Amino acid sequence: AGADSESSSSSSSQMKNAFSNYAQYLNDLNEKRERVVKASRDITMNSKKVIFQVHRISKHNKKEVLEKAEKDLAAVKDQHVSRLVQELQGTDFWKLRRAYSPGVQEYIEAATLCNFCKTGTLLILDEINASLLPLSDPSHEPLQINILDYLLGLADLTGELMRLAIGRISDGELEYAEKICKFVREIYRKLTILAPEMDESSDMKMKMDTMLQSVMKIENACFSVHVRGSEYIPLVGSADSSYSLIGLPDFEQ
Amino acid sequence: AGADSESSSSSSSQMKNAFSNYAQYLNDLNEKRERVVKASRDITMNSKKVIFQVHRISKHNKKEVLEKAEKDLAAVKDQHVSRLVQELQGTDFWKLRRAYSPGVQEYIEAATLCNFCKTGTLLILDEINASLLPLSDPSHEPLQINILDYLLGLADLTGELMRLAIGRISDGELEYAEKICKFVREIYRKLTILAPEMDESSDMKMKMDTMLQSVMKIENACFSVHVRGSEYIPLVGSADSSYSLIGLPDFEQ
Amino acid sequence: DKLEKQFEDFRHHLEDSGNLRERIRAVATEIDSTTRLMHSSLLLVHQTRPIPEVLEKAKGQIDVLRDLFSRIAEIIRECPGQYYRFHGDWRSETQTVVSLLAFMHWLETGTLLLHAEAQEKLALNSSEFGLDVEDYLIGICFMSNELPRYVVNQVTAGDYDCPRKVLKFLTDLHASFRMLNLRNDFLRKKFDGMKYDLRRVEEVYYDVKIRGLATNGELDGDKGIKDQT
Amino acid sequence: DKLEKQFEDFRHHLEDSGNLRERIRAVATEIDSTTRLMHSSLLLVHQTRPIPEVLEKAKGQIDVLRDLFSRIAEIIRECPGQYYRFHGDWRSETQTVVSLLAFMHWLETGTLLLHAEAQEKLALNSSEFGLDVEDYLIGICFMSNELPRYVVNQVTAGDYDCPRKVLKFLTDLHASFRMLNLRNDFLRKKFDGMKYDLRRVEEVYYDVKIRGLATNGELDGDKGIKDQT
Amino acid sequence: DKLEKQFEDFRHHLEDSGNLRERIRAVATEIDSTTRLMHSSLLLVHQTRPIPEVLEKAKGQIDVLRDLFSRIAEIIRECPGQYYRFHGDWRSETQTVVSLLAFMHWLETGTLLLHAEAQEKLALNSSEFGLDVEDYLIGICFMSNELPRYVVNQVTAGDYDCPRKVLKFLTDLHASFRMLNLRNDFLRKKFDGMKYDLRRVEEVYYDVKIRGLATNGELDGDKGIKDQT
Amino acid sequence: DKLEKQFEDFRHHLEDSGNLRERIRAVATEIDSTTRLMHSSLLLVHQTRPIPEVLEKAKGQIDVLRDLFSRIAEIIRECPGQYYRFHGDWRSETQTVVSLLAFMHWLETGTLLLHAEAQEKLALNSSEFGLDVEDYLIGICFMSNELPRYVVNQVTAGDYDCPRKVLKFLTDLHASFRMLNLRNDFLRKKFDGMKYDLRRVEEVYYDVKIRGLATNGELDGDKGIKDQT
Amino acid sequence: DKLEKQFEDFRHHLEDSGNLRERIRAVATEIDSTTRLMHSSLLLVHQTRPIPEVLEKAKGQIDVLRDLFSRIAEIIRECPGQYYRFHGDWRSETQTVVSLLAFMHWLETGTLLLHAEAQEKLALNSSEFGLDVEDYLIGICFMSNELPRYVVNQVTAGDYDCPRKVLKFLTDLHASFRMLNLRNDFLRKKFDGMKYDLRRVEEVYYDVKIRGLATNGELDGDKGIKDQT
Amino acid sequence: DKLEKQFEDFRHHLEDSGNLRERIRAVATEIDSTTRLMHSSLLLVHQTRPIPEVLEKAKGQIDVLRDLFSRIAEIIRECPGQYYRFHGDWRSETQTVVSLLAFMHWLETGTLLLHAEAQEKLALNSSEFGLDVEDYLIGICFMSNELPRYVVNQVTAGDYDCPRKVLKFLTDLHASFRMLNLRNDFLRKKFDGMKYDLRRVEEVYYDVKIRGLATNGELDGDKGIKDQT
Ligand SMILES: [Mn+2]
Ligand SMILES: [Mn+2]
Repeated sequence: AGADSESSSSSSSQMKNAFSNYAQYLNDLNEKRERVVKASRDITMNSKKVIFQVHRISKHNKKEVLEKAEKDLAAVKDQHVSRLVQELQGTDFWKLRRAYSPGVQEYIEAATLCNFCKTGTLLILDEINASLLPLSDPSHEPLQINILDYLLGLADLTGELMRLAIGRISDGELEYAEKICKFVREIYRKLTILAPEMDESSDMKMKMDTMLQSVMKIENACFSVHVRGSEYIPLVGSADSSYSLIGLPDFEQ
Repeated sequence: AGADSESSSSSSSQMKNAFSNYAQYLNDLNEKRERVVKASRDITMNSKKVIFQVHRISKHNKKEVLEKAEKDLAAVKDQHVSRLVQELQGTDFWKLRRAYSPGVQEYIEAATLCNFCKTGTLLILDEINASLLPLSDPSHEPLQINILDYLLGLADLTGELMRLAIGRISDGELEYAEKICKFVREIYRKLTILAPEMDESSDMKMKMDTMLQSVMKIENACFSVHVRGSEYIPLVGSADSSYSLIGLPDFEQ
Repeated sequence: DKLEKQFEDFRHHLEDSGNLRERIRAVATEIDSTTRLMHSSLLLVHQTRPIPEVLEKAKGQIDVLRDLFSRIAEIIRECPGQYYRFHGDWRSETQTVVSLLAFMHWLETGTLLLHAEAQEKLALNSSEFGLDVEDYLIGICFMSNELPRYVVNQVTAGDYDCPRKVLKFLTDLHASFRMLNLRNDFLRKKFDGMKYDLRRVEEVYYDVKIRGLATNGELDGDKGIKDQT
Repeated sequence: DKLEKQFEDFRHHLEDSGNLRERIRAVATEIDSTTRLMHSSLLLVHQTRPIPEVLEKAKGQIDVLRDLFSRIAEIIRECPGQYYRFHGDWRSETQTVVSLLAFMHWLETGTLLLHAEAQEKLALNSSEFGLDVEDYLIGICFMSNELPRYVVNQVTAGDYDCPRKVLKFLTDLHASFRMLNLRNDFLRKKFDGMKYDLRRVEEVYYDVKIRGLATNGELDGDKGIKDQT
Repeated sequence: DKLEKQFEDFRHHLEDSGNLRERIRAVATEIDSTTRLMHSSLLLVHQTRPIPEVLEKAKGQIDVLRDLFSRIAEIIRECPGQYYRFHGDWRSETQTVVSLLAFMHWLETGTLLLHAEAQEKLALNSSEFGLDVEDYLIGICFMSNELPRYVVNQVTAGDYDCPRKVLKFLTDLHASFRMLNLRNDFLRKKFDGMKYDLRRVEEVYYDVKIRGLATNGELDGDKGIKDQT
Repeated sequence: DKLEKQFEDFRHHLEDSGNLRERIRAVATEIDSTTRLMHSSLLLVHQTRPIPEVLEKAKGQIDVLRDLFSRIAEIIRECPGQYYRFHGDWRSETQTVVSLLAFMHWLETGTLLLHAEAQEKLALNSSEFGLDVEDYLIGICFMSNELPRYVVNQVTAGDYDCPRKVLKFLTDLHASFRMLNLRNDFLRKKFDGMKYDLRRVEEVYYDVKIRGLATNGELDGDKGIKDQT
Repeated sequence: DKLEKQFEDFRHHLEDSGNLRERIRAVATEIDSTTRLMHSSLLLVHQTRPIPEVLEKAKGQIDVLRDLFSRIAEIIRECPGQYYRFHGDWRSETQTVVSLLAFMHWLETGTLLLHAEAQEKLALNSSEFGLDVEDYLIGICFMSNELPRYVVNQVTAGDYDCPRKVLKFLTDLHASFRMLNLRNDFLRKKFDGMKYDLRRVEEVYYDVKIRGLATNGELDGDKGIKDQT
Repeated sequence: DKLEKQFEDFRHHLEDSGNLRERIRAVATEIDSTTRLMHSSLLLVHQTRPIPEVLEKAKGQIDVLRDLFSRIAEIIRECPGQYYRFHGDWRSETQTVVSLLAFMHWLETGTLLLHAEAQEKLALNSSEFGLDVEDYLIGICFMSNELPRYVVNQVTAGDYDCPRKVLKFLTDLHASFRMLNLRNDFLRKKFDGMKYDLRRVEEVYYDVKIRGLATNGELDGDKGIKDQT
């Protein structure tokens, strides 16, 4: 019985030892996750500020507003996205994806929004990833945003573009709004094909519904302006060169 | 324009015609479904009565109780299950399964319960289906209960067996309860393998959980009687020939 | 013993039907991919591309669909009488197919794709492997959901006669559906949704009419959506 | 243009990973079937069949499992670094595997199957394709859920020493788990459930003890569940 | 003994009220079918068919309703004082009946169908088997929900005076409802919804007015919707 | 005008029934307080205070209850035929009253308080303002829930005859309930719970029996719980 | 003993705070009635009654409100430091009060009722019993919801300058709110709704502008809504 | 201008309270960690380790708690009168603290930790930053939930006098709680749960008593749980 008692208590202490290893593993992992989550939150917060800044755009201040937005965006990348580089080496890139994905998506949203306002085109993932290369020193694998986060960010972009379009219509820039409308429709069309193929596609499915709502909000706004505009023309004639569909002064300046 | 108007109104009347066909189809289908649902309800109600009857069993009245139950069960088959025969020809057997499945499951429950009480064994599907053959006249395909409904009925059977076991324990028939316990465990074990392979297995998954609860209730009851019984023996000695674990008079007579 | 034998038989049976189901699901997934391609092409209609161009690409997929359905039919032929046992495994995809075919048909002809016509397009055959009537009807409801968006975008693109035509079509369709005695099920729910489409199209027509933009084609003398193509 | 190219590339990428996922899921389904067979054999332990006999059949499946895991490892080798991208596709099955192996191990030795031992049994290798620690821990929680039922049935079968042993084991296990700093996640929830197992075993031990049925083995001088075999 | 006797009595009592409830539900289902027919006919009003024609068909069903309600009354007469015990079994159908009758009455006269008038139309009698006041009020709320759609379609059809009349009617109705001190229940929720109807009608009136389409009939000197027929 | 007059009437009507409801709720709240006092007194039975002493205090409240019910009856008399309109406002309290009265009655006589006796105790009258049968039955179920605890505590206090008596009583009661064809509602759920009470009492009876502690009074020749006092 | 004494104290404590809460709720209910009266009066603004007349009746209630708030303040004074313990019991009513006062203030002056002004009107005092900032902000959001309807009805009644003024006001208000860093709570949700009010007012302004109906008052040089009265 | 100034102020106000809330939450999280350590130590009592040893480790954490509460108090001192505005941010942690302190106190003395004593232990002060009475009561309910398990394990370990003592304690505690007029809230729900603890302890006492294991100490002459240590 003495031997048994020993073996039992030794098996019990073996268990304790093993569990202190597991505890160490979990603590390390949790701390790393905590750091990644914090970085992600900072990326989110600051990307949101960039988006906010873009929405300050008006007919007359485009250049200044976008310059500031781009400067801020670069700061987000250098100060916060960079924090992810050493954390996401090896399998951690995928293991901790949930922890950083919200931040990265918001960053994508901000980056693609800025780029659209500037160039009217979609910033592609390769370009974004190229811009991240300088963040890594040679000893690390470079941080490369994955397709899924890029697409999820793109889905949210359409919501911001909807707000932008509504704002532009208020500001009289109907053609700009129509350009947005086309662009967003095209993204929606592209994602229609890709969405169901994505990992854990249920998130994306919800985003697709929201995206369709956004597309339709833009379309309805364009419709509204169009039918209202149809009444305008007979009144003032097309000779009016200062023609603006709404032409409100820019309150937001 | 006249021709167009004609073609339009003719297309509109074509649509109306087509829809009156669809309406006819849906009405026929709904009426048939209604009849099947009614038959299913009657089967359920009367099968439940059979089950109720079985639960009136006690140490002393076994034979009479079971004879009555079997007679009633035969009546369910002849009067109500028979009503399904001409309705479920061809593809309707599967199309209307939802409409009759509850009744058939309850019938399975009643039939297997009776059979277990009488023989202590499981009534198999082939035997049940053989007993249904006389219901069909030669012009019809015979009605053959499908595996899924059989298995679903079996899952419910364990709930009834649990009640039976508890009742038997109250009545002092501990060995009978233990026999039930073994039987139910075996069914549970068998279904563990089959359940996930079944069509629409989520229903069955829930039933499996309930079944495990039932198994454990029987086990706990047996445990309870066992440890209580352990106290009994030292008190009265094993010489007591009228030994009964509880030995309550049978109130339910 | 016979008990063991029974459960052994059951296991084989369920494995067999499990395999069958998997094969069906594989085809259904392909149907899904195909309809996504078609849908994506058809979405161009909202960007007011010429209808024939829009339809062309989508039409190219109908052959693919026909082939896929024939593959399901073949699988089902292995288990006669069990069409409805496995129906759930392809029905939602089929409803989408119907909605797309019906939308295309309406764009082309201004009329409703009938059940028989839908079967024909898919080379289905009621006596063997047909198109379930309820799936057809649900698909039609889905199609109706597309119309308000279409009308809005057409008006924006300057087609002021579109609301009138669509309103006429939807009103007739809605009235036809009201002839059906629907149970309290999925189809009923979808049909209940159609009234919001109708209301939205009425509002668009109202917006156009009140601004004097609608051409004065009478609702009765409708010439169909096809005229515009 | 580059936009089209990007989305085209994406489609290929997603199709590839979709295929990979499907191949993994197929293996995971096989793991599931295997564990169901094992589980079904192990359930005989509640009918107090001799443990060696019960274990024998279940042990026969370990080789199968080992093989299945090596197949997943092979698939994952095609996409280095993406172990955790697809982890969700086999983790729930893996947790079940751990719970069964740990239950068998405990029946045999009366001790806890450690993480390293579990990897060994499955011929896994932390540096290449290892057993995730959290999956291991969740599997252990599942195993704990089996114990109350086991104790009840053992007592019914006349083994009055079993509750004491199991209580000792569970108490130690529970204390070990408390060393972990758990986040508010699935593992935490499963661990929280372990206290009900502990409580139930305490109650069974109480029922046995109060009736003087328990042998007077001291809790400290526990000799392990293995003795009974 | 007394105990047995009591439970025997209870069994009869419960069976009797079960039967009664079933008979009531059967009639309620018939009321439901009838109102669906009426509703179908009335929907034509949105397609601007002449009101008398639309009303004629719907009116034909009032006799049927009267008969059905008399059958419920008869059943209730079997259990004096228990009207409200079974009230839940026919109330939702009754609310629909009220909404249809009130809509028809408004189309014909431009005025609100009063509670007493509704009872009269259905040949009900407060002292025996009356129309519950809350059911009446809920029915009126349902009717109000139809008005925005009606106004939109009337304007589309060129009746520019309709919004003014409806606005006047709804404003008065809304003000009348505001006099009531509603509890926080279903009726309150329905009434809260009425303000959206009001707002929509105001918007249509605005659309008409701003375009100078409104006739200059004063809101005060309203002569009722009936004029238009 | 008539419209205004109608809504004025409605306002009065709704205010009146609102007030009525409030008055009823106020009385119901008092019933609640009274039953809580009674319940508090009766709980001492578990601490094995002599039954007469325990009952005395509780009995003192019956007059209060009678008075409170007569106040509700009076209120209801103001709106003849509307008993069931307001029934929901006092029913849960009434069920508690029944459960307490029945428990007291059983402690005193060992028999079930019949519906008629309950009405009598509360001075109710079926023809005017009676005790709803379902409320009575639910109250009885609540009473049954107290019995296992009572039995356990009585045995602890040395009353070994109690389990036999309670078992007999509960068995008969359970059998009586089984005669009823219950709908799938609250009452059914409560009744389903009764079987656990029965099982627990059986266990205690068994515990006492095997120790030879039970007196050999036959279950059939039960002389009521009152003997023990 | 001490235990009894403690629970005796608690009983008093809980009863006291229960009473306090009830007294507060009673006053809150009165606030609710008063605001409903005010709201009813203010609704006439949509029927374009002259603003001074509309305001007069509503203003008469401010004294009542002041009195009611002083009663809550008095109650709260009995339990210093516990303002926020009971805050939930009057906050929703207070938000409504703010929305009405702010609407009235805006009708009169064309400017936003500031927090300090709101406190003043209600004779509240931040240092003793103040108006919670979040309640104030939520009330302002509620007020904004009324403005689109007001604008529509004003234009209908021929006041073409109203949209410009309201648009200026709402734009400024919206910009001010955007300065705040709102948590993801009720206030944030209410604020998010404000942008729809803004959009609707923009549309009306546009409608008026394109018809040359808008006066050419500059948006910057706004002179307040009061001019129109 | 004033508007801008006001919203600037609000921004500061909202940010300040956001920061404050975050600081409180940080301390609350530390309290949570500390109580988890204490709880872990106290759990050993179920393994029948000597009470003084068990308590020693847990007691070591009380200083830590005291310090943490003083930090919250300090934060709250920055916003006088707003204790209850932020109360929700630390109350659940406080309830756990109370439950642990009360359990320790009971193990040591066999008596209930009074509210004043709890405050003392945590160096709190009603006049500045006290322990909310409801939090105290909820904590006591949580403690009661631990007792059945404790009793079961004590009996298993051979302490047959424990059930009697605990039963006496719980009965008194339950009776004390019944004096309180609880609202229908969280505390009420927790208190309702206490009756299950009581019932379970009664059952254990019954088990011990019926087997003649209970010592014949009278319930009245209880000398506290402390004796056993
Ligand atoms: Mn965004
Ligand atoms: Mn059953």
